[in-house]
Amino acid sequence: MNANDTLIPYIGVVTDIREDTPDVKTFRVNAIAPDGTVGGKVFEHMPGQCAMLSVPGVGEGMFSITSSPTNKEFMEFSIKKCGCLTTWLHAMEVGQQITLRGPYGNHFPVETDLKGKDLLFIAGGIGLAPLRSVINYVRDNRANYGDVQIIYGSRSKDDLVDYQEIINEWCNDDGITVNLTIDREQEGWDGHVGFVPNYVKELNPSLSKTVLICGPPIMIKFTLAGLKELGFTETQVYTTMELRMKCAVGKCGRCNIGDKYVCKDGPVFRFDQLDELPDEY
Amino acid sequence: MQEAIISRAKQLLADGTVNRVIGWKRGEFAYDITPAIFESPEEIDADFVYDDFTSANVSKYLVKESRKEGKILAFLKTCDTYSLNQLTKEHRVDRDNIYVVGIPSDGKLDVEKIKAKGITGITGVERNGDILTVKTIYGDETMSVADAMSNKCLSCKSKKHVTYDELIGEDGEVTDTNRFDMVEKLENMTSQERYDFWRNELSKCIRCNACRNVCPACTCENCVFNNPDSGVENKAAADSFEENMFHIIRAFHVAGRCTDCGECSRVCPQNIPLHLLNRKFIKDINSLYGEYQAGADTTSKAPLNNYTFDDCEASIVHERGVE
Amino acid sequence: MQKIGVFVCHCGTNIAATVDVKAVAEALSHESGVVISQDYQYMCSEAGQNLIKDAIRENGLTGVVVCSCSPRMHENTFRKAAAAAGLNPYLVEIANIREQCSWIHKDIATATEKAIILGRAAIAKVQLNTPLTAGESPVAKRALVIGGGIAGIQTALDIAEAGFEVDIVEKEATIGGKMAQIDKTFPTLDCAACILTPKMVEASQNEKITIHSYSEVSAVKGFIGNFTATIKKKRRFVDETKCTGCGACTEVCPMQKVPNAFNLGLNNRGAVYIPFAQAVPKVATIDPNYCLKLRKGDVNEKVCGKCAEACTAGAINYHQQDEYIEQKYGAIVVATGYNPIKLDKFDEFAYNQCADVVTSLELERLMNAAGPNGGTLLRPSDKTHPHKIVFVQCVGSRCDDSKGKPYCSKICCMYTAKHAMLIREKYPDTEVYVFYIDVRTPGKNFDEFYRRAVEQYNVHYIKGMVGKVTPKSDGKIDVQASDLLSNEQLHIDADMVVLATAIEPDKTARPLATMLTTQMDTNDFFTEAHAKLRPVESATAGIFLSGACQGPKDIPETVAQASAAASKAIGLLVKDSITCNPCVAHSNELMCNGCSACEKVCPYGAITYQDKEFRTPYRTTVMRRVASVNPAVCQGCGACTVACPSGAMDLNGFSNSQIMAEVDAICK
Amino acid sequence: MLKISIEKLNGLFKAVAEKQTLYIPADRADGASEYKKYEDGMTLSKNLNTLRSAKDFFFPQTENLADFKVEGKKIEVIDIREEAEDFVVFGVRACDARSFTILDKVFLSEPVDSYYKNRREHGTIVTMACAKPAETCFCGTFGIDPTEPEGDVSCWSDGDSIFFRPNNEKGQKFVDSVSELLEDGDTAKLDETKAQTKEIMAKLPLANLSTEAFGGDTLMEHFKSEKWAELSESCLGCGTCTFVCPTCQCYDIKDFNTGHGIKRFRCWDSCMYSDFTKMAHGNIRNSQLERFRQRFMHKLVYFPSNNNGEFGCVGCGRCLSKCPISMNIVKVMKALEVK
Amino acid sequence: MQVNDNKEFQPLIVAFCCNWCSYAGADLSGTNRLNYPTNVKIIRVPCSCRVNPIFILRAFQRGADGVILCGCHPGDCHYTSGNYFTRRRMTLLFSMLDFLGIERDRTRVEWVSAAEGAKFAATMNEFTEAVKKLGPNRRLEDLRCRKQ
Repeated sequence: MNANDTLIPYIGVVTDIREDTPDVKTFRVNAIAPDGTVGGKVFEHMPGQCAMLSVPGVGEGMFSITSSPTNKEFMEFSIKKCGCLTTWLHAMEVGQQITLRGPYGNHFPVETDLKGKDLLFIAGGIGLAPLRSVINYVRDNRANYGDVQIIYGSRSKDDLVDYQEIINEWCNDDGITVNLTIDREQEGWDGHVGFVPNYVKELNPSLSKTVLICGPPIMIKFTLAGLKELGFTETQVYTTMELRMKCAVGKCGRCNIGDKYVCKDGPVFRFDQLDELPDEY
Repeated sequence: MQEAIISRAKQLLADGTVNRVIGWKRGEFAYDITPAIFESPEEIDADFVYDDFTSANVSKYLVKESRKEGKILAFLKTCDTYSLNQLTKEHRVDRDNIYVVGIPSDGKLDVEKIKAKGITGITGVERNGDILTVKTIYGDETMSVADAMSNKCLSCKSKKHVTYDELIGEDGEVTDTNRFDMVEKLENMTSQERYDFWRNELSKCIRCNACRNVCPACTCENCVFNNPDSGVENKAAADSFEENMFHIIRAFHVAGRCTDCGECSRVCPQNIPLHLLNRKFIKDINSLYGEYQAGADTTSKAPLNNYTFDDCEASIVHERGVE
Repeated sequence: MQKIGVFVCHCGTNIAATVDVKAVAEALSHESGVVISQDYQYMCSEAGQNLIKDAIRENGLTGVVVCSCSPRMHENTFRKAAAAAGLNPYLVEIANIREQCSWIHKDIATATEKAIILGRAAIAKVQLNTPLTAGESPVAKRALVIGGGIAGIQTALDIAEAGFEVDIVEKEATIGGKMAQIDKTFPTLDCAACILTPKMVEASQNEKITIHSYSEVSAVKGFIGNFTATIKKKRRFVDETKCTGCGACTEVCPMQKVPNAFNLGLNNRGAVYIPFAQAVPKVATIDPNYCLKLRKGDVNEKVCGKCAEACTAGAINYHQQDEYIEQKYGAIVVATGYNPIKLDKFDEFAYNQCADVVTSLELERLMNAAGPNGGTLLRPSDKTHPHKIVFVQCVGSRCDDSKGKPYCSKICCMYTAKHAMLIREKYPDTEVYVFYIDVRTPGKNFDEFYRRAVEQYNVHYIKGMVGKVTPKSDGKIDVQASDLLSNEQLHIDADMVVLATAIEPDKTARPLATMLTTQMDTNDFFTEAHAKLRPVESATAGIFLSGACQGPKDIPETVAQASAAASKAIGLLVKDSITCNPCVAHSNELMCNGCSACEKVCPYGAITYQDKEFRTPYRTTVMRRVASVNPAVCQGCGACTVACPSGAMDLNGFSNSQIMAEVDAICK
Repeated sequence: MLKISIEKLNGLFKAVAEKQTLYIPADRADGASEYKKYEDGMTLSKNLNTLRSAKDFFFPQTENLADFKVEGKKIEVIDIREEAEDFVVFGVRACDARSFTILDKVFLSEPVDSYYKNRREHGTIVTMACAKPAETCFCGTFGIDPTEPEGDVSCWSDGDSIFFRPNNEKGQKFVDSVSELLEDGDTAKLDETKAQTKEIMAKLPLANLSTEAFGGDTLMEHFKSEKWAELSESCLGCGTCTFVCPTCQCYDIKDFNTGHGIKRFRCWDSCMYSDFTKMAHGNIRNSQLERFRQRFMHKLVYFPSNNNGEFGCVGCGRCLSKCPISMNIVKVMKALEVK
Repeated sequence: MQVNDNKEFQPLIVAFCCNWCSYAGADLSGTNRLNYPTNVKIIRVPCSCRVNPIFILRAFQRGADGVILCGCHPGDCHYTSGNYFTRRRMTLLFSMLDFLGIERDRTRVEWVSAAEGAKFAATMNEFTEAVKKLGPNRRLEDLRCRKQ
């Protein structure tokens, strides 16, 4: 029985914890060698793929890998506190070991369909987490892609995940436009105020762009409708549905939408693919 | 009987007393009958059935149904009326939104018992007095009705409807039964024998939860076995302890509330005599705290929510005969 | 991440001699969540407490475990210390390694091992502790006293004396209760009216006291400090504010054949009446069952109306209606008193057949100067002087069958001695026999009193049972009895028989208990919160017990208890608000089935139900009946948590998960 | 064909059980049969099928996946997997035999489930042809011939003898291991038995049940069907159908803290359970209708869609006889196929 | 289960004690230096009626060999009626455990007042001995929790 089984996890160690928003923390995870040295990644992945994190005795949970594959030093996970496991994760300290398995699922077609395209990222709240991996991948392979526009919105300024990176890095990159918005007026915010779907319509992005979208279901629904109004077709828009994943190996029987298993056939879907599936999402 | 029930159902639908009917729907074979809700006389004519195999207790469905718009007509057998009463007592049903027609039952058959005789390929069943003729693709077989009678009916505790808005047929009386015989037999075994008996039975459990989900007393919004915070949540027994625990807690939670309708044992796919656990509690309650029949009324305090100053001590368990 | 501090106390050598405290501190330092683990000579000392406080501040502790003496000893000390350092006091747990470890074990190795396990259990528990805040609830500065007998009067006077408003609700037309009917009191033989009526007057004149006579409590809602009672003032057809109590109406009333309830029906009164001369309030009342005008049904018909004509104050009002008063109270005192039992089941005593067989209370009236015979003891049947009187004790008391009461009515022995003595004093020619089972005289000067009856007044005390009382055609009464000492059968030709009738709580007590969610025993006496330590409180917070409603009592005991209940009520009323115990039950409404099991086992009536709207996953709503716990009333016993099948009920401070964590840690 | 006379069958069992664990269907006191580890004196049940299917041997109801030791912030993963011991499951019916084709497609597809694979590799399935199908049988609907069961070794009984035919290497190994007990036999009577069985098959009440209306391309049509509401209305949401089903394989993974370590185990789960899809962010199938639909859509539509038209049901009929309220795949198929 | 040097079986006893009577009684036996075995580990609960049958089963699952529940004497409950409910619940639970063939001497309810330190110690001594005689709990244990 030497064969590895994906159900047997690796061990990683949390080497940095960043408090992004009141309920989102970003955890940096490094591999740990048999001799105890900490460093490097537990495994490689592609943008949009997920990993199963677990604290034995607490539970397992699927999270998208927030860091870009181009980051060779560590992996990052931006995690919102919402259940038993995430509460536990939020309470942990640097040096805590966790178990990981993965990578799971498909990924955004960064090396195929997206290559050479102008890209429009639309994210809401914690929905930035999976897109951040793609954004940084694109930034690190800048030559392979056209214009990049990022529209990101959150409830408030404090709820913008990775605000420092957005302001200090993304905004300073050539060829990247960042449009931030928050739901309601707030002191100390002189940027745009309003919901993401409306902002997208206001900004009226060029129809040449390929769209990657992630956020709360209701945001996705209205943004998609808005994009269609603007003239975008469903074949231009990608999203990810990793929230539904459970076992990650296409066997436990939960995540399917119709005959498609989110954990194997997804989590990244193009909207025209979703259109062929029953309205179960 | 079926004709009377069907015609009454259609009347009550027609005169607007109710807007739907809960009863039983015929299946593929003679015996595979499904509880169903009928909304029109056409549906009733097509599928409504009341025969030897309509043993399912439909009272539990009323938890959900009685909260819906409009009154529902429920045909309840005697044992089912006890369940409904208990649900009424615990405010789980809106009794005012249910029109209960009490219907008699002279005992339901259990196809499992027929099959246990080695009879297979069943295409039909005919009851002639005490003789049952089972038609099969391999030819007719006969057996006594008593041998095919469902266990719960063999020890029927009451032919009396304890709640109804009207009755079809005559009402009967509460009957003396032999229902505690098996409990007594087990009580008279040694502790080791009892342990072996139950280990053999409970190790069959596949934790399908059919016993819980069919039980008219188990109507919790969130069962402890589904609640990760309860400390007993589990989906399958990973150890014999968990088999024991599930059944102890299940029985304990319905102790004093279980009307002894026998559904748990009827539906158990592994034929575990689960009702014996419930009956053990009932027997204990009767002998220690005075005769009590859950569901007989809608006001009495359940024995576990009640006490007297001179109740026996728990040590009474230790003082009993054989160890 | 939890940051737990563990503090192991040596307690001098009390712990350290048998438990290796250093080893305990070391072992516990490895437990998950523990960031600091120290030992110290005396944790409860100021220095020890400072150690804890400093650790809380410096390490930002989220929980504290003190391994020390019993929590019954110093839990509060350490909670206060934690609070002083800014940690919620309920995040402190105690591992009892003294009383339950070092003091009972001798072997250091095993005792240390056990101390570590107890420490682990406390750590496991504290990980799940949640900060608790004691809630506050305001106190209405007014008391309600239900019952206007001597108990109620005394309680009301004491509370009013302390400066609080008090309402007395009395169902009869006057306050005074049973004591007002009594002739003399034992063992001093002073006149009951002489000591009671001044108190009644005092009550009526006290500005803080409002007397609602001829009234009943019809509903009580709320909880300690915050009750709302509805008082039904029954219509008496007389305007209380106008009536002067002159009695003119009672004289003109043509309907004079109403059995006089105050005299227990031994004589008659008018349909409009003042119960007795010193009644408070001294206001007339019309009995509508007898009043010729009111009995007609239509008061506008020209019938009788003599009383209205006679009333110069214009107080008679045939149109009066019941009045309902709603009032807020901080405390409620129950003083509903007692009544002699009905003797319908005791045919052997011929009470219903023979007018000369009377109860002791009737005898009180017969002998009272204000009674039907003006104080001369005459047989009710023929108004002749009785020469031979037989007293029968324990009629209906100490009964082991369902006819009577299982308990001792307590006062009968003494009042019978009193009656016997009074009769022998006043009518030396009258022979008095007392049949008794035992004579019970525990009380100051009681036994002396009884002996005086036997020795000085030659009352014939016979230990024995009266088997049958038979009225004879010659007007005498044959009393057949057995003398248990001589083992002889006796027949006494008596002129009168007096039955020491058992007493029972007033019939209004049980519905009242339901309203108040207080507990009663099987005899309908109110149950005190603790038989020894809280004898005047009911288990329901804010409801106090005064007098015989709690159990048979004589007057001095009643008054003592009345004052005690008053002081308890005052203790509550002086507070502006009460701090609630935060370790109370709470219901998870999402899981609650509304089945009422918790309500049925709650001894405090702390659980109520309401229909609440819940959202379904389909954006629709459903109404569900759910339980909610009033934290001001809940005392935190946890009975509901086990009665609840779904586990919706849990208890702060002793939650299911906390107790299970302790179990796990101990069994690890 | 190689055979053994029925009287000598117990000798064969004994010989097999000496070398490896042998499971055979045995009768229980209540008249039902279940797989039991063979011990001397046990006899083969005459029942058509066991209460629980043979899936249990390869995908047990609970199994330990891994252990963990947690100390402070450190975690140690303990791989508790061991090479399984060889075992034989005897008397598997044709329907159950087919279930392994289905389970293999789930567990042996990437990423391969090593726990299942391990047992699959070490388990020999000896099947037994049916002679007396029950009214609940409808394996024929799914193209299964009960007289030609699959498996590593196929067996037939003609009433006097049991015939053996190895179907693969593993089967051959099994037959070889008992070859001295077997003898060559004439199959004339057996052929007659098979023919009789086939006749009966044609007369079964469910013989005409067809899968024609189902399969991957019927997804939207059936998903949107209005009949689900009525079909699911009396479903109790118990797991009986899924747990007696030889092809149901949904599972859950949970951790159990023993007090001295964490055991991660896998257990069967049921898509019929209300909390099956309940996750931290909510439940994706909130109503029994959705859950009920999922189960049958999976068997009749989703599975064939992903597996070249192979259906996720083998027609063993267990759910027909075990559902507490007698709602089952046959009723669902009959309701849905009516346009 | 603890293992002593002399290898004698040492049962693990979990004692649930109500805060008002029995826990105080246990304290009193400490104050009076009345010995009882270290096998007994006490869990404090506000009232015996707080003890859910689940807790008792859980103790057995996790390795307890005996579980004893102590509360105020009937009639003396701090909360007036708690122990009456306890009495019924535990009678039925223990009866059920007995019915399932679990040794009845592994469970016990004892009323111990705050003044009965001696009774507490005696009860614990007696109960520990009784459980010791039964040997390790095998019928209601969870094998996964057994210490290696």
